[in-house]
Amino acid sequence: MTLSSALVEGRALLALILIIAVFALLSDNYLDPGNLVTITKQVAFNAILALGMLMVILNGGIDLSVGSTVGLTGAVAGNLFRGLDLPLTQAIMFPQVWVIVVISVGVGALVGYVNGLLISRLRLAPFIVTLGMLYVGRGLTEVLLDGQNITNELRGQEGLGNTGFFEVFASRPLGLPISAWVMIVLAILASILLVRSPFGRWLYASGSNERAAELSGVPVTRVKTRIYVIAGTCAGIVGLLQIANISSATADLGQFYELNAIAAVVIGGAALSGGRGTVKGTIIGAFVIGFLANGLVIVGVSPFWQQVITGAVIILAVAVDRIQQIAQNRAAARRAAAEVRAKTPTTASTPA
Amino acid sequence: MTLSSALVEGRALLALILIIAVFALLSDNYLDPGNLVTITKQVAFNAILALGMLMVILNGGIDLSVGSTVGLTGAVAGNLFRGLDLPLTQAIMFPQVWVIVVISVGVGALVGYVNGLLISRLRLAPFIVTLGMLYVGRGLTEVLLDGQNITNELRGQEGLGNTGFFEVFASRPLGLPISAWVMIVLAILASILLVRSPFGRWLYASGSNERAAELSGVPVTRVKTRIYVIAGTCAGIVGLLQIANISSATADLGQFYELNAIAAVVIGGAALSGGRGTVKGTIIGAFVIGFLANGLVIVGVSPFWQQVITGAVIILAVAVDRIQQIAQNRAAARRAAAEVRAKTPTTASTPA
Amino acid sequence: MSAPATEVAPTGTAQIGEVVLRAVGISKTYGVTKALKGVDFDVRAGQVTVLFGENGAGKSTLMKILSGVEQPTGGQLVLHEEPVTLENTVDAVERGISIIHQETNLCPNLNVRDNIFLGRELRTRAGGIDYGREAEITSRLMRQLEEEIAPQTLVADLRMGQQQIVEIARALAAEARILIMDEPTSALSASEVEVLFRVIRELTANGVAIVYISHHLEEAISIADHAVVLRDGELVAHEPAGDIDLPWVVHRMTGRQAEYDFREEPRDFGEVALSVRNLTVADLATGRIVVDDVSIDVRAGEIVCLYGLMGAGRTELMETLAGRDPMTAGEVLLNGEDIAGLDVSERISRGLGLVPEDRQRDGVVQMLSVGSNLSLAGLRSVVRRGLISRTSESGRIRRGMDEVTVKAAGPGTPITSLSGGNQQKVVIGKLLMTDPTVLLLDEPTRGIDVGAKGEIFALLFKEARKGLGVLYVTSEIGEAMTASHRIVVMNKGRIVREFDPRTSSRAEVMAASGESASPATSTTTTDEAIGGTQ
Amino acid sequence: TEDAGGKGGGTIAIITVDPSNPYWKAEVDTAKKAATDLGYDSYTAAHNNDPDEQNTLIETAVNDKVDGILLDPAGADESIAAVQKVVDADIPIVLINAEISQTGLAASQIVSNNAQGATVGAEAWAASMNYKGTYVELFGNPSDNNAQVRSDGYKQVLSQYPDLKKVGQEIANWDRQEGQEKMEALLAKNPDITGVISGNDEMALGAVNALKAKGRLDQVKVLGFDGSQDAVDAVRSGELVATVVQPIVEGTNDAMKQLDSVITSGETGVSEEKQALDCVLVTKDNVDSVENLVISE
Ligand SMILES: Nc1ncnc2c1ncn2[C@@H]1O[C@H](COP(=O)(O)OP(=O)(O)OP(=O)(O)O)[C@@H](O)[C@H]1O
Ligand SMILES: Nc1ncnc2c1ncn2[C@@H]1O[C@H](COP(=O)(O)OP(=O)(O)OP(=O)(O)O)[C@@H](O)[C@H]1O
Ligand SMILES: O[C@@H]1[C@H](O)[C@H](O)CO[C@H]1O
Ligand SMILES: [Mg+2]
Ligand SMILES: [Mg+2]
Repeated sequence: MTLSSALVEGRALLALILIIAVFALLSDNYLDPGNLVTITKQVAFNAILALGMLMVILNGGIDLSVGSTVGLTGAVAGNLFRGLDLPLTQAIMFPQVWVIVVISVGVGALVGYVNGLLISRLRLAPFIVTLGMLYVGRGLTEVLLDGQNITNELRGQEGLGNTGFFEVFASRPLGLPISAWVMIVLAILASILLVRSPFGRWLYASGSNERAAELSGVPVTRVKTRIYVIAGTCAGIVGLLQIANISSATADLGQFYELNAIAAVVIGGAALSGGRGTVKGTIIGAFVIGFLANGLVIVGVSPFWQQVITGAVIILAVAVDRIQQIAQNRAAARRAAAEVRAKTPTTASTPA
Repeated sequence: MTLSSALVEGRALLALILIIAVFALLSDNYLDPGNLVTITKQVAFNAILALGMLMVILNGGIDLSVGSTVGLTGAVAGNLFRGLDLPLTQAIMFPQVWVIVVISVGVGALVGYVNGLLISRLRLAPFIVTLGMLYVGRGLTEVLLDGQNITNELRGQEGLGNTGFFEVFASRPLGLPISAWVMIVLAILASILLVRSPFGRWLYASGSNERAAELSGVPVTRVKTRIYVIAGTCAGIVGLLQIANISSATADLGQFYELNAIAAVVIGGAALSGGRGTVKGTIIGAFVIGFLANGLVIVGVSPFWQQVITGAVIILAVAVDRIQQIAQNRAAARRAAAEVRAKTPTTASTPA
Repeated sequence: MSAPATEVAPTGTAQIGEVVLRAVGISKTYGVTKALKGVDFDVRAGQVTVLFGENGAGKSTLMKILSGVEQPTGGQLVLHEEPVTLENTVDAVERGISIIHQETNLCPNLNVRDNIFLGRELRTRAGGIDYGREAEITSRLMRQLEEEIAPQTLVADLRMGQQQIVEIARALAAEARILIMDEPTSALSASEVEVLFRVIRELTANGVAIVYISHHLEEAISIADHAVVLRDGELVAHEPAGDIDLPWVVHRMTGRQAEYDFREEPRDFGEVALSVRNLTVADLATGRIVVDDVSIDVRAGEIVCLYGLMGAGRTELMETLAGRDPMTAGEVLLNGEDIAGLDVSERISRGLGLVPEDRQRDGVVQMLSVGSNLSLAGLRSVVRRGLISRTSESGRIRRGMDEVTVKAAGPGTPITSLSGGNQQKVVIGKLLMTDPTVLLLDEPTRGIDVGAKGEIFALLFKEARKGLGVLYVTSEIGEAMTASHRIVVMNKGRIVREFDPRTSSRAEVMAASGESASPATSTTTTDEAIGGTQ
Repeated sequence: TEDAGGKGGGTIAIITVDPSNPYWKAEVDTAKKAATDLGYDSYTAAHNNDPDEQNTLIETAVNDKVDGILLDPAGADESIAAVQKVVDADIPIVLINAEISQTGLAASQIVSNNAQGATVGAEAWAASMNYKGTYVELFGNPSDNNAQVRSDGYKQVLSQYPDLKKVGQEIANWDRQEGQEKMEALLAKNPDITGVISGNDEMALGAVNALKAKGRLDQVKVLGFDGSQDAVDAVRSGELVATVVQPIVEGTNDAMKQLDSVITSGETGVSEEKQALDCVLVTKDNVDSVENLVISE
């Protein structure tokens, strides 16, 4: 694992350096500290989702529903800020901000839990379960928002005791946006989880060979359920950060996020078949996507072509190490053949 | 294959019958012949894509790019109707309709070919290759249309010799829309291909055990490349039928079509891991989606809830047979236990 | 050949004993591994050439090169005195060379007929598949192999032995003039082996050249015309079969006299560790009872061998005991405690673990290193404050590798680079690191060479002396006789008899299992000093 | 579904674009309420600007034998065939918000005048810029006609002022978060811009966020379009210089009345088929007269 994953991370890093070099040459403002902070903030949302996605992909699964879950948690939080109509009592309750945060992230985790149960207990294909959940989540988001963005309510009101959301979720400690700090903390946690904890080992093992892992005492069903909970929780966190970032809960928040998260994980060297992938690679993958998107705008590539280039880079990023590998194999075969030829061919003789 | 696939198809058929029964109860006009034709036309587009997707999924692959390819072939056809600026000569050439058809479908096939080469030769993951191609295809579509829908040009002009497109591609032989006829013809062809031809056997084989197939002399690389060409070709056909249907080539034509096509294949009983799936099941799957979407509109379910229900049905459709299987196993276990108890417990006799 | 299958014209008609295929100075390297180092090898018409060698000696690699599966990195193939390059398997089949692979290479989602003709379809005039003719030939081949399998049967529904028969049928259907069989009998019952040997004799009588590989040494010797021994990628011996015997083969293979016999092991057993009472297991798909009212006790320090034929229900029994399959009735006690409701991981932590039958599918985690595989099951014991302690983990891995004597460069080595025997030691070592009280092993020596077998049993007896109870499954009578304290015979899901290996004969035990001591396996019954060989 | 007996009664299909967007939500809510008030049952469906989906919804409504259809069409050319189908089935249809490029089919077309709206918006914005400075544009979803119409309207006005220089344009798909990200990148490239024009309010509000974070909002004038409640609030607080409200609520009420009239009497009662729904500029001066897309006085 170690050697090949280092190579693969190296490749992602190479892609990143290449992208940075090209755009830095083309535009003076690209490496401006302000712009780097901007990119980091944008990358952070995707990277947080990608960390959850990494766990899922390590297990050989996929989660197409995280984008919808981002939207759903945003809508849930927005509704809580708007106040809960309590049944029977005629009263409206306004939960405090920390309660709202807990409930919203909890909804994300719950969506993940449902995905996880369906996938691990009923053994349904992750692709199809989370595809269904993509629709369910988006539909529920629209139901909750009912065609209205929730904006002003997010600020809360002193009298209601629900202020302070932006002060935390849109803050910039030490000049770096909070989303970047969350990314850093979660990346460290994810690293520890994957590299140092039994759960991480179980995850790699069950992603590589589930049957063998099960017979080794790995609680494969529980592991599987949990990773979807983690992915949903990450989506919940992004939902909150994102409504703070755009200062509004909107119905299409998070659309297509899942695609970017998957791309980050794969560019970062993970195998979609499971068992291979690292936190470092995933973060690099997210930065590849972020630096590319920002660079294309900064150098003024036409918006239509931006999509074409993005698609091509995704394919190239994974093709590069395959091409390199094939070239290496060819070279090795040539070397070996030469070696054998040098050793002077023995003539046909069947030893007795 | 035969028994279990029959069961699984049966389940899709059950879902279809259930949906039809529920909506027919709720609305008088649901089973109106006119409405059935409407549904059939709608289903046809998805079914044609799903037939291509079925081949890909039988091989254990996935094609996320077909929706973009629908858009791209539409845009190519539109541009050809607008006339080709010939370089050097200052002249504009107007190809005849059949030439336009061949070129457009050819572009679809070409996109598939590129997917296929990347997947089969470089052994890249289908998910990521076709995800990249999704962006590339959509970007190229926008580049080609450059913010303008192409509408009137599709009619052609007598003087230019490029009329007749709608007369064929929007025709209704025997009262059934042409798309439905194309679906029927392609379904028959696909059945023959899968069931009667060596190619079909190779496809099922390589989707289930690629190495075994390769060692048996199956040209697995070629098979793999071809199925993506088939999927791209189907997308090209849908692109043409669709611009005739909406009488315009638009930039977002085909968006998300891939998701519906995948859902149809899976609801129809195919396994995303490859090697299992049938044409009949796929067509039924497409009808499940079509009857559901139409029924939800006819009974007046709100658009938000439509999404929720669609997602839930996708999950349910695949969950049902798993639940059924689990229930069967439980029942079998109970029966077996009862049988054993009835046999009066023989005491442990350890013969020497 | 008794049943001409297809109209493929035979490639050349050679005299019996004439060399038809010659490998000259063949080398093959995989990365840094030198699998073959300039091997010369002849295949003769109408005769059986048997290839012996330890795990990883290079037998399969050589066969893959002869059949176009792999390309040599050096050397030359000469077919009918013409130098040839076999581009791929299709090329080889067209030149009359077919192979039955060591690992079954079938598509489980296709039926028997489709598998047999996969890649070599018979066509109708319209270009479609001629299902009728294919089915007819399939039936004929099945009759020839004395296996009543309908052509339309799904391969997924066949047991391993039947799948191997399908593989054989596929090779026969190709009407090869040179037929390579790499471990064709690893899942076959003795009577099925008999049928195969009859077919081999028919083929050779028709001038077909056969190359045969098996770790069932006696069985292989009995069919051989020529014996060739590979060691470490080099050809170390070649003799006509008449001049060889078992000790000769073992000596050439291993470079030493690899003998094992544990009949004189001490028998100071402790308390009953595992107690199985009236266990019944039904196959939920078919409702058939596969384990029928089984009761077994295993004491601490005791090694119990569960002997029986393929399909006797032993795997179901073992997997049920391990907690993977649900039981229908009965009880399972571990150290007097009822464990029936526990799952696999809970049973492991109580001290009951299973070394599965299929090493690749259920045993090793391919993407993890040797070290991580070893520590996987016992991971909980190296956790400090919620995290894996690197020092205590690597310490335990080092000790584990020493204990089970894994031959690997280090704990970081990829598990897939190890030979089968060493992979098996890792799988066993993995469970030993959980400090089990009872270890279950399902066919622990399948596909493993005679040297590694001895080492694995030595390891089990060493642990038994420290108090481990062992219940293992084998289909090899020699192994049962020489490496157990007690033999329990299972037949059609039931325990039929028990034997003390010191006081009973092979014939008795085999008879109890429902197997007749057939000529192929009974000719050399005297040689029980070398266990694990029938 | 049951047949109308005299005035009112029967079912109206309201086919709109995307009710998860406040603008169309207002359209749908108004239409539903008006239908109920006029004594009709109604159901809502959404085509998300997909002409194929629109075809299906139209055919479904025809098959369902509804008594009238209110349609917000998906594309001027792409919707002709769909409307034709309704006409062939003898079902009254009125178009709202957008037009089709053929007259004589729909009973009436009440069309939001996006070109006019863009001009008044651009005029006001240019004035706030003192007719000079550098600016960037955020463009809507390119497959939506309105994106181009509004952009053209802006251009038509702004090209008259040589001292106003456009230094960048990005697509942000009508979306606030995309508008914000695109704005962040555009700001890195052109840190000194003094103006932003946007195809709709959502993207404009995203731009406002980006500018705020950079501490540049004071120096930059932002123009929105739609008159959504968030934008109106932003105009009030000075974050947007202006937005343009499309009087969709009034328009929808008119459309419903005309549809009812056709159903009951065969006549719309209005002389023109195409009725332009002129947009109203919203600036700090009149901001209090707009609430939830309803313009008072
Ligand atoms: N694809 C491969 N990549 C790398 N090494 C390989 C590969 N195939 C075989 N080897 C190595 O080549 C050597 C010879 O392997 P081979 O399979 O020929 O042994 P064998 O004699 O058939 O053993 P067994 O009795 O276990 O089947 C071993 O060291 C093996 O690990
Ligand atoms: N895939 C299968 N489909 C149908 N029956 C099966 C299958 N596998 C095993 N069986 C049947 O179940 C019973 C028990 O098989 P099991 O594998 O437990 O036997 P075993 O003694 O372990 O033999 P083996 O050494 O072949 O594994 C047998 O009757 C066998 O034929
Ligand atoms: O008029 C609408 C609104 O501006 C909406 O915000 C996006 O789509 C446009 O067509
Ligand atoms: Mg081998
Ligand atoms: Mg077994």
